[in-house]
Amino acid sequence: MESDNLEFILDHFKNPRNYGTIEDADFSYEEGIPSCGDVIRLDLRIKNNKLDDIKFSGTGCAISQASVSILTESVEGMEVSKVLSFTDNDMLEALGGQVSPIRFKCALLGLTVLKKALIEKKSAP
Amino acid sequence: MESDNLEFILDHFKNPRNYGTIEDADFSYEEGIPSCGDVIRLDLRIKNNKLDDIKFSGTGCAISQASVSILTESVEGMEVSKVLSFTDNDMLEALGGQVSPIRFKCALLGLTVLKKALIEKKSAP
Amino acid sequence: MEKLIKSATVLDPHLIKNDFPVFKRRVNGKPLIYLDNAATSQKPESVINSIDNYYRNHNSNIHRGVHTLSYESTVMYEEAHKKVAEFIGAEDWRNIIFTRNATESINLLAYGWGLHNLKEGDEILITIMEHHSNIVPWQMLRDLKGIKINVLGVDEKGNLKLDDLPGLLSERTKLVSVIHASNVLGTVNPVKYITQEAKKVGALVLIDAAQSIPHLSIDVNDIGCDFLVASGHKMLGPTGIGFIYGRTELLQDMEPFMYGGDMIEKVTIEKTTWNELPWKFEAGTPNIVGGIGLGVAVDYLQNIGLTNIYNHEEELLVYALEKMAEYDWIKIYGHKSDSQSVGVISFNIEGIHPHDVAGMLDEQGIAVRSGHHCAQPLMRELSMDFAARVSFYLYNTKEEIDLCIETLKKIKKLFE
Amino acid sequence: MEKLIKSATVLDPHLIKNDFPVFKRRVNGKPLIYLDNAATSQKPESVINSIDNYYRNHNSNIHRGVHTLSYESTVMYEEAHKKVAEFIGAEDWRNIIFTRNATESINLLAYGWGLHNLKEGDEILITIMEHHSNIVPWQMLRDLKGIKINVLGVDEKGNLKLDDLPGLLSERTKLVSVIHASNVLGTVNPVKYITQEAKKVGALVLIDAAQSIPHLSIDVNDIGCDFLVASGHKMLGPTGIGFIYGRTELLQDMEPFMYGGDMIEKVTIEKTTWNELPWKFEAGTPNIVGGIGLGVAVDYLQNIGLTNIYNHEEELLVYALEKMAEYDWIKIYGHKSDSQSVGVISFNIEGIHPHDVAGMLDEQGIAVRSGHHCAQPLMRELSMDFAARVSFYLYNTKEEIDLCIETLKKIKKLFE
Ligand SMILES: Cc1ncc(COP(=O)(O)O)c(C=O)c1O
Ligand SMILES: Cc1ncc(COP(=O)(O)O)c(C=O)c1O
Repeated sequence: MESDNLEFILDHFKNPRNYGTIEDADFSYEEGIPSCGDVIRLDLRIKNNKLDDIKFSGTGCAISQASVSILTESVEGMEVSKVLSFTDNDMLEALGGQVSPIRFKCALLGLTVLKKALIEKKSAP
Repeated sequence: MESDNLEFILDHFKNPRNYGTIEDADFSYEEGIPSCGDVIRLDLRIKNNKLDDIKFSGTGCAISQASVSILTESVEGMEVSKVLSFTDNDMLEALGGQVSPIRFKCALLGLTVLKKALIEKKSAP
Repeated sequence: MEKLIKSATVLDPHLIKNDFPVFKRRVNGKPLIYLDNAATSQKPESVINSIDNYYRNHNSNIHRGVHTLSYESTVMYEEAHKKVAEFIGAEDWRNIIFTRNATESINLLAYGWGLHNLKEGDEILITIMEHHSNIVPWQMLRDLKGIKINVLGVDEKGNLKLDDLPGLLSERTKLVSVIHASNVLGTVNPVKYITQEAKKVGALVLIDAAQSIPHLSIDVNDIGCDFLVASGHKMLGPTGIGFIYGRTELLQDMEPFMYGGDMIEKVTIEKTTWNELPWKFEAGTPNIVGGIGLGVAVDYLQNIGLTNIYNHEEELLVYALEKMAEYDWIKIYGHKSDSQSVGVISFNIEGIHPHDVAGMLDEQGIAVRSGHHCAQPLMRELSMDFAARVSFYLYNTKEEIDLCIETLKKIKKLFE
Repeated sequence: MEKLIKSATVLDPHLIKNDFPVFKRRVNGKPLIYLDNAATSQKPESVINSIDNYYRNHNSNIHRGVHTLSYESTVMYEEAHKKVAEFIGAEDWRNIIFTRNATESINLLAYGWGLHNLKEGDEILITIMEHHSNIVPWQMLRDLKGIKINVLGVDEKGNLKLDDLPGLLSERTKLVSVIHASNVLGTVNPVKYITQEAKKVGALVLIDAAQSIPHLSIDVNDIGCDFLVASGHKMLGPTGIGFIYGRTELLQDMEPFMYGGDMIEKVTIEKTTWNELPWKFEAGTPNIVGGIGLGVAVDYLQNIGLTNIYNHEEELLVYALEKMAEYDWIKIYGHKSDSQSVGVISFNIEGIHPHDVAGMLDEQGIAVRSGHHCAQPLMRELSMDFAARVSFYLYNTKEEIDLCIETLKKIKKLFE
């Protein structure tokens, strides 16, 4: 990883954006990778089919935690359908395109959880 | 195998010496190699601690059957203790020393059965 | 023109031999003629090199860390599952479980599925044609669980008595486990038809493809089977690797077979939960290099083309059968009907034990098998007990068959 | 003079590295520093070549015919059993059963011995230090047979609470199954003492030597155990091969595990009888090349000498522990008493997830492991859950440890 990219990621790890919970969240979703111990919890509020507010909490490695932080910035205010078409590649690019394939699993955890949350919400009554 | 050695072995296979049974045998013993289907039965008569008479019957490959035939010729009249010290190498030499290691199992079957028979007899009451 | 097109699709075994380093080997001073392919196949340079390359450049444990070698190993090993999945038309690579060999594959199913799902009175249907590995695991279950083993017989031609099939199937039949191609007779059984019949009574179907997959194009969805097993070493792959294909729902519902590392999700002393497919069934450090080598073997087979391989072997088979038929002292088992067949011929020479036949062929550098071929019930049924066997693969030639038969003639003469 | 004698018996890891082709590999542009030996070891040229040579010159199935290649393969494969038997002081090569890995070895015993011999109320004793492969198979038996699993704990230093041992043993204890060296803490457990205690109540003893046999000289008769298991891939051998040592009477009395070819004597549809040892437990075509490669690995280890290897690793271990102790932000697990230990150090860096540690070490070409190390109960007991781990072997050097610690310092800094 180039060192400015590393700094960008570490900055998000040390100072996570959108960290916390939403009191009046429309829904919350939590998932992790048991073999890594990484866990991410998302609180979401949707208005007019847009992701009006998103907050996260969790534990895990720097890559996974920084990735969610960066992700929340990228998707906040986005239309739900657009979030669903946000690809793995989009996520990796948002991270600066420097993450090693070895860490893709960590880097993509947040996006996976977000999509699962939105799909579950959709199919809920 | 050199061709004259082969002829020696095939001759014993086609015209087995000491083939048959002993009416008044002191004891008989039968064993085989299940995975090959080879079976050898020995009838033995012992006098003055000597192998007074030995006859065999059985089925199997040319090497195993020729080997017993050759063996019976080698040990007939021999002292029992001498038979017990007849080695695998002695047997292979009696066969002309040309049998491939691949066929040692076949070549030594007769000797193994003979020794087992004598040992069993000894330990019998 | 027609001829040109035909020959363009037919493989040249002389060229193919160059890919297999073992053929530089001389046996008893003679060039090796390897006709024991039903026991195991030789390995192409590409497979041997993949092993070498793995140990020299990538060797590491899989799944177990975030370092480069471990990542590369994991990707290579998963990739091998994908290649096998595509090779047999499976939907997903997670439907492929790597085992040591076909034998372990069947045992995995006997324990993981059978031990936990079968109960007294249940029935399993096999055929008398089975390899021991598709008989003895079910006997273990019979003794442990009180199930019944039904057996579909063969006729005097060596074909399954398909007319008896419906009578042997009932709603008590929980599994039909059938050999695809016989390792003794070469007969290829109509597994698609058998599967359809089995499905009528709701039985699961397991296909033992150990002898078919090296030689025939296989599509698990076309057959319609629930499980299919095979061994890597018979299909140009390394020793110590085999596989199971299984339908997703079945694999998901099944209990694990072996227990330990990699197959777990979470372990406490009180309770353990399982990892996802296929890892749930691959406990401990797998034969990583075996899996990778098998993937390369599949590449090689697909490159040559299974149809080409089959056609070539068919040509050898017809040629050998015709030649051997010229001598009435050669007794050939099976091959009496026009059913499909792979390149396997079991035979005996009047008055000569097959060990002597094989031993004397070996002195001329010709490797054939002799024995009971791990199929004693079939051999007994056909009153053969022991036999010699030649079995062909893509690198064999008509010249080799000629040499083999010439040598058989000399052997026969010696014993006269 | 004294120094000269000493240095003559101590191995030179720089020279040894030349025997291991993987060290020509660069990772992320840096020379590979491989500190993940507890997961798997690298392979010397001689082992790699033995595999290559086998496929190029001898490849064939074993036991199955009377041709030259088959004979050579059979002899080579049996010879490998002999080498392993001698390596651990077993009386006879037939006491060695080849399996895929330590995990399969334990499962073989759980099924072949446990499933048929244990009954409700029987007890098994393990320790909290076990690898998952010595926990989960017994849970399977607990659920199937209603046995009880007792667990010997560890103290805060990471040593077994040996004082609790007598209280956990009774005539209900049928098996004591103990890890010899911990893959997390490096602790070498007093297996000889434990065996003696177990024998007092008539329990059988199984030693999981997966992490000890690569590093320590082992003599099964000295330990007095009934079974011992290990993995080839951790002791310089190929993937896909492991073994069980078992006492003759026990192996003879045990039921087989897997059923199929080669493990049988005679098969009818009604009844089957078993082959002699060790084949009774090696069903189907084995990992022939794996066995042969393991034999060559044993040759290599004996050539270098286990004492030399142990002394070298001890030196590295002491060196690394001292260096790491200089930094209070490195938390080391275990290594707090003077009990014997192999070269394994699990650690964490304050505030940094071990994945990040391992990932950033990897960028400098340094391979370490991070995770739960397949020993979740122990990790939970020591409140560590996840950790990074360095583990040494004969080719590691002090310079590599220096570089590793320098990099740890940089990582720590980045996260500040
Ligand atoms: C102590 C111990 N036992 C057993 C095993 C399992 O070995 P394998 O994965 O080769 O079956 C390991 C490997 O990590 C181990 O460290
Ligand atoms: C039809 C059939 N099934 C199963 C097997 C068992 O294969 P393996 O020994 O590789 O487990 C064989 C091998 O001879 C076979 O021919």
